[in-house]
Amino acid sequence: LTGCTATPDDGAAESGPMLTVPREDMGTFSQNFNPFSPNAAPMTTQSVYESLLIYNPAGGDTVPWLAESWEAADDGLSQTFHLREGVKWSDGADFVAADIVTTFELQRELLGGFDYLDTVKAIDEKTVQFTFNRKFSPALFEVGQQVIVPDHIWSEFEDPGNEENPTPVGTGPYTEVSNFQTQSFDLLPNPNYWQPEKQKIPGVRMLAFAGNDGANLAAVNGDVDWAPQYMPDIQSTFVDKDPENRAYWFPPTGAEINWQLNTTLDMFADPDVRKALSMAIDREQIVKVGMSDYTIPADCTGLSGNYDEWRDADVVADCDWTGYDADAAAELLDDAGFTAGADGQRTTPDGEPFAFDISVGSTSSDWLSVANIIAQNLQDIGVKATVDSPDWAAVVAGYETGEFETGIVWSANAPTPYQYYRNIMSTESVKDVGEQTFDNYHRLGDERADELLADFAATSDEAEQADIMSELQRIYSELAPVVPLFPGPEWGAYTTDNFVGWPTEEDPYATLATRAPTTVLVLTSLEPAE
Amino acid sequence: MALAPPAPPSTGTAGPPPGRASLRFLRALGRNGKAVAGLAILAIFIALALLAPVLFPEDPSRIGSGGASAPGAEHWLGTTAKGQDVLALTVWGSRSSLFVGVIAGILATIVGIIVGLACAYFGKAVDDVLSLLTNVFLLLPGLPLLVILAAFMPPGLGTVIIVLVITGWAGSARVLRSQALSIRGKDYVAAALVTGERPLRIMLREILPNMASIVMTTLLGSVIGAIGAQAGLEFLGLGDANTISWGTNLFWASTDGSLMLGQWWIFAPSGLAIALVAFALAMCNYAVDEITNPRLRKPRRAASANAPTAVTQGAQA
Amino acid sequence: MSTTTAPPAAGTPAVRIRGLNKTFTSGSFVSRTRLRALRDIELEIGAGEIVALVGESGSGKSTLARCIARLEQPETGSLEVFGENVLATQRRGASRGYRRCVQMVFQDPFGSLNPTHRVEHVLERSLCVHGKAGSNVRARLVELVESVDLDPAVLSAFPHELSGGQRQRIAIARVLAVEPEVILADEPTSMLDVSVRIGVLNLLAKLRDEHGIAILYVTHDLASARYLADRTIVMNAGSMVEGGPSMRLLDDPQHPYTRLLVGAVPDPERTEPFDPDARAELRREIADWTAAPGQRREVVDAATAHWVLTPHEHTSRQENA
Amino acid sequence: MGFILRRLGFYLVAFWASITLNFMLPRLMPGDPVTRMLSRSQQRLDPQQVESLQRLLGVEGGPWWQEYFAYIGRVFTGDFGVSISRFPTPVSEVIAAQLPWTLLLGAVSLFLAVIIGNLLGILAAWRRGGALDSVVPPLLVFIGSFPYFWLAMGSLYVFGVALGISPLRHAFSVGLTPSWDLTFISDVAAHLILPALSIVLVSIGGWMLGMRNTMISTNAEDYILMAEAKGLRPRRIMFNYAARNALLPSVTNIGMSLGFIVGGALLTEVVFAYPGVGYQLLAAVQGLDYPLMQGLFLTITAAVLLANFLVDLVYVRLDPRVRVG
Amino acid sequence: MRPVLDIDELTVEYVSDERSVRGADRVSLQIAPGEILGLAGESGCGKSTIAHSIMRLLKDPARITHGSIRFDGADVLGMAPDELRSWRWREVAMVFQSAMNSLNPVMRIGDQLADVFTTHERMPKRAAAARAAELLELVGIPSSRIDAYPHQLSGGQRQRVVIAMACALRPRLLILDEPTTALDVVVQQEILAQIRELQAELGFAVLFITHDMSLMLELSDRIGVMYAGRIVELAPASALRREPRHAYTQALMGAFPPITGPRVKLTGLGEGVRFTSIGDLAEVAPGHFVAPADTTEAPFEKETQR
Ligand SMILES: Nc1ncnc2c1ncn2[C@@H]1O[C@H](COP(=O)(O)OP(=O)(O)OP(=O)(O)O)[C@@H](O)[C@H]1O
Ligand SMILES: Nc1ncnc2c1ncn2[C@@H]1O[C@H](COP(=O)(O)OP(=O)(O)OP(=O)(O)O)[C@@H](O)[C@H]1O
Ligand SMILES: [Mg+2]
Ligand SMILES: [Mg+2]
Ligand code: NI
Repeated sequence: LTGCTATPDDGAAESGPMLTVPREDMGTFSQNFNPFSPNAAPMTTQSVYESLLIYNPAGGDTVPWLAESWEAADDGLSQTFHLREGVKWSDGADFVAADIVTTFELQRELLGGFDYLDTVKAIDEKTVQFTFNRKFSPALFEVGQQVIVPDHIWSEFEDPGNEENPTPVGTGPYTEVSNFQTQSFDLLPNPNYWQPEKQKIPGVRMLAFAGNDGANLAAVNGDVDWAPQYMPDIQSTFVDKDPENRAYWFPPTGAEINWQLNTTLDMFADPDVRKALSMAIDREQIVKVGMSDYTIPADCTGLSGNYDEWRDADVVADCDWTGYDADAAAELLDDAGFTAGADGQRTTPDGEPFAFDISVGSTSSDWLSVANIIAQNLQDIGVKATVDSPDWAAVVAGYETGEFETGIVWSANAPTPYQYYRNIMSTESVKDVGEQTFDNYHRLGDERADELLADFAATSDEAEQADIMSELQRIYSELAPVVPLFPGPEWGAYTTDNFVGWPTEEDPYATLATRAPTTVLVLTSLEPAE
Repeated sequence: MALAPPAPPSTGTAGPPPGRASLRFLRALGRNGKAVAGLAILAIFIALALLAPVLFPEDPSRIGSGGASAPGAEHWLGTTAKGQDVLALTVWGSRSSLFVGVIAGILATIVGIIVGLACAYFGKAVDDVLSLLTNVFLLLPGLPLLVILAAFMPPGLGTVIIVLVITGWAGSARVLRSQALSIRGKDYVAAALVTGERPLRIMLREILPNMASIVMTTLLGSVIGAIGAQAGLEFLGLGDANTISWGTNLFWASTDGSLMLGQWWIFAPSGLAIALVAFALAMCNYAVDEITNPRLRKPRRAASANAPTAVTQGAQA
Repeated sequence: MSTTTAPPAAGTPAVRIRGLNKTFTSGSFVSRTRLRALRDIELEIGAGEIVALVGESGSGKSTLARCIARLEQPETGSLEVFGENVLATQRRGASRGYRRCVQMVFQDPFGSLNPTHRVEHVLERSLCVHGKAGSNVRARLVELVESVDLDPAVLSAFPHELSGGQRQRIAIARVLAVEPEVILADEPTSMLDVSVRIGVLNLLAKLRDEHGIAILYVTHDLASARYLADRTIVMNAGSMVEGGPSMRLLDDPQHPYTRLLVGAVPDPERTEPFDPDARAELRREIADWTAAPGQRREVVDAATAHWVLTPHEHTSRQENA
Repeated sequence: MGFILRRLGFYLVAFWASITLNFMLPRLMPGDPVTRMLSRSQQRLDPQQVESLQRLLGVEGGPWWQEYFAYIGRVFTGDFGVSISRFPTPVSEVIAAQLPWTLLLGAVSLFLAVIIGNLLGILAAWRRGGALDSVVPPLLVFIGSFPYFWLAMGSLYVFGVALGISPLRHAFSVGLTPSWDLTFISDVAAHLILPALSIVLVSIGGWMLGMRNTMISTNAEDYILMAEAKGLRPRRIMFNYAARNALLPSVTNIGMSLGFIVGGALLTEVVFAYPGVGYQLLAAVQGLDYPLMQGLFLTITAAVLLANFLVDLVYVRLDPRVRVG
Repeated sequence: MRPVLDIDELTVEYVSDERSVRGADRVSLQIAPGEILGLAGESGCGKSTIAHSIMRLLKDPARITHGSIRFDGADVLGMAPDELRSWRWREVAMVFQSAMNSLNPVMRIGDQLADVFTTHERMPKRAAAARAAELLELVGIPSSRIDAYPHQLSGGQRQRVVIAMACALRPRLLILDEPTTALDVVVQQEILAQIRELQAELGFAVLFITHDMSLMLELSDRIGVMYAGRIVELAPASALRREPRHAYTQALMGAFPPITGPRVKLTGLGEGVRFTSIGDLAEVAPGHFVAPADTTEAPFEKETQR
């Protein structure tokens, strides 16, 4: 039993160890570096392909990347990007505007989306112009964060959708696939990278894991440098083993996690009932026990940490329905006609027992705990909630057709809260029960919100946008369309054994996610430890 | 959920009329060390399962505030990461695990009996078709099938039971069929036919009672299989995470990373409980084997199989 | 069946079999083997007559008995019981009436009684199934066991508590409970202790004498056939090769196969040593005779009822009466 | 030969039954792979995007019977389509990459369990009531009573984490390139020890007891007595007379237990992050990846059937009685 | 002449938790060289028990609790396992109750025959095979069948193979434990003729066990009749036939209808008749020993049943 632990030793030995990163939800890899494939090998859109710009939710800043600068037309109906000079593909070809045109053609053909986009035009070698069929301010980030593929390669592919692209040509820092095994592979430096001074690490090595358990074990054992997955009691399992070098940072910048109530049901139609239910649940306990204290309770804006600069402190201060107050909740329910009987169980005004299911996918064990805590909290005020945990597909199928009672659900996460609020409050996204929808599962719309959202899309003026958002937050806080629970934390832990330069709370130049657009920022900032 | 204790062998579907035969069987069971040990362990678990609401009246799954704590005076087996009492979880877990195991085992055995009897009695085409089906099900890899089946049915004990029966009946059927087949060939079945007995009566009153011990062993075997398979399914997260059972306890132990945190007291009890119950059932099984096949019994003294006949000391006149 | 309730018409044989054939196929569809267990069986058993069926192992004796008991389905031929061709009238298995008329005693007394039932249950079932239980079942049961020379105490016993002879008597009692007209006894004594065999044979003789029951006695023991049966029929490889009154047939065997059998019966009186050459000659002859089965020929005259299946050259065709 | 042909016919029917079952099962599952994918990655897409994704993955289909015949046709040409959860990798490629590891793990653990278990059983039965016969079986039964995954996790933490003497994951060390040199093979062996051991430990008791019991019955056979009367040496009686015959039921059981081993390997693979079809199947099920699921299930079934057929061939060699039928 | 086998007061018990069964009870008998001694009696009377204890083949619950067995003067009960092993078959060979089961089904008969030579005479494999072929010819099976497996032979042929095996080392005593019960009369006769021929040629003594009195009378020189573990009568065959003394022997003789002569009604042994407290043998005529016996008419009585 010697020499069997996975010590990073290999061909790249002369330049030091590779940056070893686990992938906890892929038990095996297949050599597929097609960025349009939903199952591309990890790091395809982080280290191989790059986007025009990068939005950093942790710092709230936008980093120009393949585009040096951009500007919107005054009418808001077009956007022009000026591409960076000197960028080359890893095969040595120049990065040109045609690449962007091709990318968007492929993207729209293969994966759809961008319905507001009219044309993508190469003005010259280094300038592209996007024109829109309507004013749509969030477009900047959507378009800007699309990873770009080389035209000279992809226009040759016969069936780009089914292309496995085993030896990708990209602009990213580490593009050269090496030693590909189903359980691991290496990405070596791009010989033609446009920022060679930032390629300080010998390469990236991905390890496949069938689940959190294995990946955590690897992290604890010090076999990986970066641990972007949920880890129970990370302080004692991981950090305490080597406090000098190990650290974690879980900024609450993920998507907001909501408990949604099907508002087409009579019992959830009244905002006061929704607020009462919200007040009845102990978010502190949820966060502490259900989420291992890795995030923070939600406030009345329903905005995750991702949107901190949009958050209106007044709205937060003004409302109380996200604070735990069982007595107030009981009172509210009494007022709404949901009175308790002799056995302490509440009934709806119609005299039916106030009881419902909380749906949650069986594989999300943390959310299962959350649902269980909610059920317990509700039990305390005489509301009977049953946790129903079939497979996620069944849960989501129920959400989509509106045939559910309540459920835990994630929400949209984009650079601006536009999509988030649109999905939660616009009437446009409300579909009848039985009709399939992919947003607004809880089926609540408000005309005021529609108007505000349209205004937001139409303006690129940041101050104006902020005002609109404040107004939306106020409406949200008034309606309580869903019960916000907590922002999803962005998992991330690291060790400085081999590499330094990690993003931290003090230096939030990126999050510690390995699947986010910001990942490339980390890859280009790390350097070998002394 | 009412938990029925496994029927004592004499009143099972296949018991001979309460006469001397079954009494003798029971007495033999009482004298067999393996059976006594197995039954004792089973009795303890059944008692715990029945008494769970008395011993731990509170909802054992209630999520508390404090994190995991090691075994101590207050919590004999410690608490989980969610502050639940491990002992309570284990004791409550026995209800669902035993219930599912026993029910699925019984159902699988019943299916096995029906198939076995039908094969044996009707023979020919019925036998061909049914035994082909049995063999196909036997050859299909069980757990993968289980995983696929469990994934497409709504969660709940019912599903787990159905799935376990679907994948578990074939094993029983094969054994029972061959046994029934050999009994079918016995003259007393032909004699009953010649007497003019109806088919159903022949199957149930002539053939079945003579399979009692083999029904017992397959039943015990199916129960063991069902308990283990249920645990496996739940461990993979394919069971119903809301019921408390040994499998879900292990599922939670593993998702909460209790082993990595060195919290063995969360991980160990349910696994041990499964092992103990399976062990107890296996012991009963061997006891039944030994009673029906005296050769398997432990000889009074160790001897190699071809040792020459023992001669009592001083026998020679 | 009407014939069992009405007294059999005088002269109608209890069982009459014509041209019965039975073939076993074994193996699955890929490799099928066929075995002709019975070939053109012609047999009559008169009421109150014991007919012995002898022959070596595998000659088809049990198969014939099982066909008559309707435990096997022959392919062709007719089986008449008191004049009714039951193969034609009861295609889907035997009726209860038929069961009441024809009963069977099996070879293995250990195997023919279900170990889980008490003796009384076994006998009671026979009575109940055929509606013979009446008001006083107990008395009937006692009567039954006494008619087979057993003590009524056995009624509450399980089969394993009885000796082989006792068990076989119970098996006969179960058959008698139905008050059958025909009993098929398939080697009823071969598994019994030697000293009690004769008792069972005597019991069978008593049934014939006292109840007029027709009995087909299947055995491979020629001496017992000679002791018990009125007529004996010799079977070889699925065919009946010789038949006739037991004494006459065994004293004057005609067919080489019968001669072989008779010559092989252990007999302390025998003086001449075993002669392998004579044996080989006999076997050759058997092979010749069976290769071209011809017709039945009377040995002396029709009155003796002794016939033999001659090889093909013989042309005279005579039926045994 | 008849026996073999008959078995072959049986396997063909069994194979047909399993491919049909295999066709039906995924179609009974609720939900579709795209929403499943989104729910796993917690993304929100607009309806149009979902549609294009579905089109891209080829999820929609025609009437079932059309699909069925197309499917049967594809099965026999070995084309299982393209994996959804691993899109656009062909299913056959995914399986080809995984199968060898499962085969290795399954074969090694089966081999060890059968050999050791049967040997122990033979010895225990030969010395009835001896130490081996009284102590080992209950012990092995007890160990065998533990769930596969429990033992696997326990041993992983004890030997891998606490003692640090065994590798924690994967089939070979990261950075090694598969080849037939000594380093690689010994590395693979080192990685195989714990997973195989956990399966062996769980299954060995059954083999031992089964062998012991048949061996005891065999010991009572007349031909053993005859062999003894012949004055043969005990060793010869034990192996050539008793064990040779007692082995026959074991051989048939090997075939039957293959499915079981594959199942056990599934859990073991998850725990040890060992590559293999078992884990892949779980992932396919969770990702509603019909093509992969079908392909895997079929491969597993075909492998089990094939192995059973091989076992039959071996059986024919071992038992002269079935040779002529 | 010194007897080859001298059994004195042999008692074998089957010990079980509840009670012990005496399989053989103070059995004494001698077999002279070249003699055929028949042992008759019904099922369960202890015939096989005696045969097996001579070769010390009885298994666990069985104990020899009393008596002695001497083979040509050597004390069989005192032999060490290795000694016993080389003594078996070389001096005493045995044909078991059913030949169907006494051949290893997965070994070629040639190998099973050759085993005897390779073990006892340390013959090389090839020579052993040649001897095996010779042996087959000896019992009238073509030596080409040497590669056959037992199931490929008929019952009679299998029995012959076993007999050939038994004669392989020209033992001085051959024990035949119901060698023909499972066979047809025709085959049975041939086998017995074969045995008689071999005996004439090789001159071994035979212990012949059967329950068929006609067969026994035909074959044996002397006959012992057993009942419930005891010998109740021991006499030369002719004397026994003429004049059976013990009631049980008489019943046995009356259980076999003759194949010739007039039909007379026989009675056999009444159902449930048991003999209890069988005394020791006493000589009633030269060479004719009989045990005095009480006859108990014991019809069915549950508790007395085994
Ligand atoms: N169910 C069956 N399937 C196939 N072959 C059978 C079946 N029953 C009997 N046979 C065959 O039919 C032939 C006749 O069998 P049967 O039992 O009638 O012989 P038998 O004369 O009664 O012999 P025995 O004296 O041994 O009882 C035998 O060769 C036997 O192998
Ligand atoms: N293993 C055993 N355990 C207990 N009792 C036994 C055992 N073997 C034989 N006996 C008893 O010993 C007695 C003699 O048996 P044995 O086998 O010697 O009889 P047998 O004369 O050879 O009978 P058969 O003619 O049936 O072969 C019987 O009563 C039997 O019940
Ligand atoms: Mg027969
Ligand atoms: Mg015997
Ligand atoms: Ni009628």
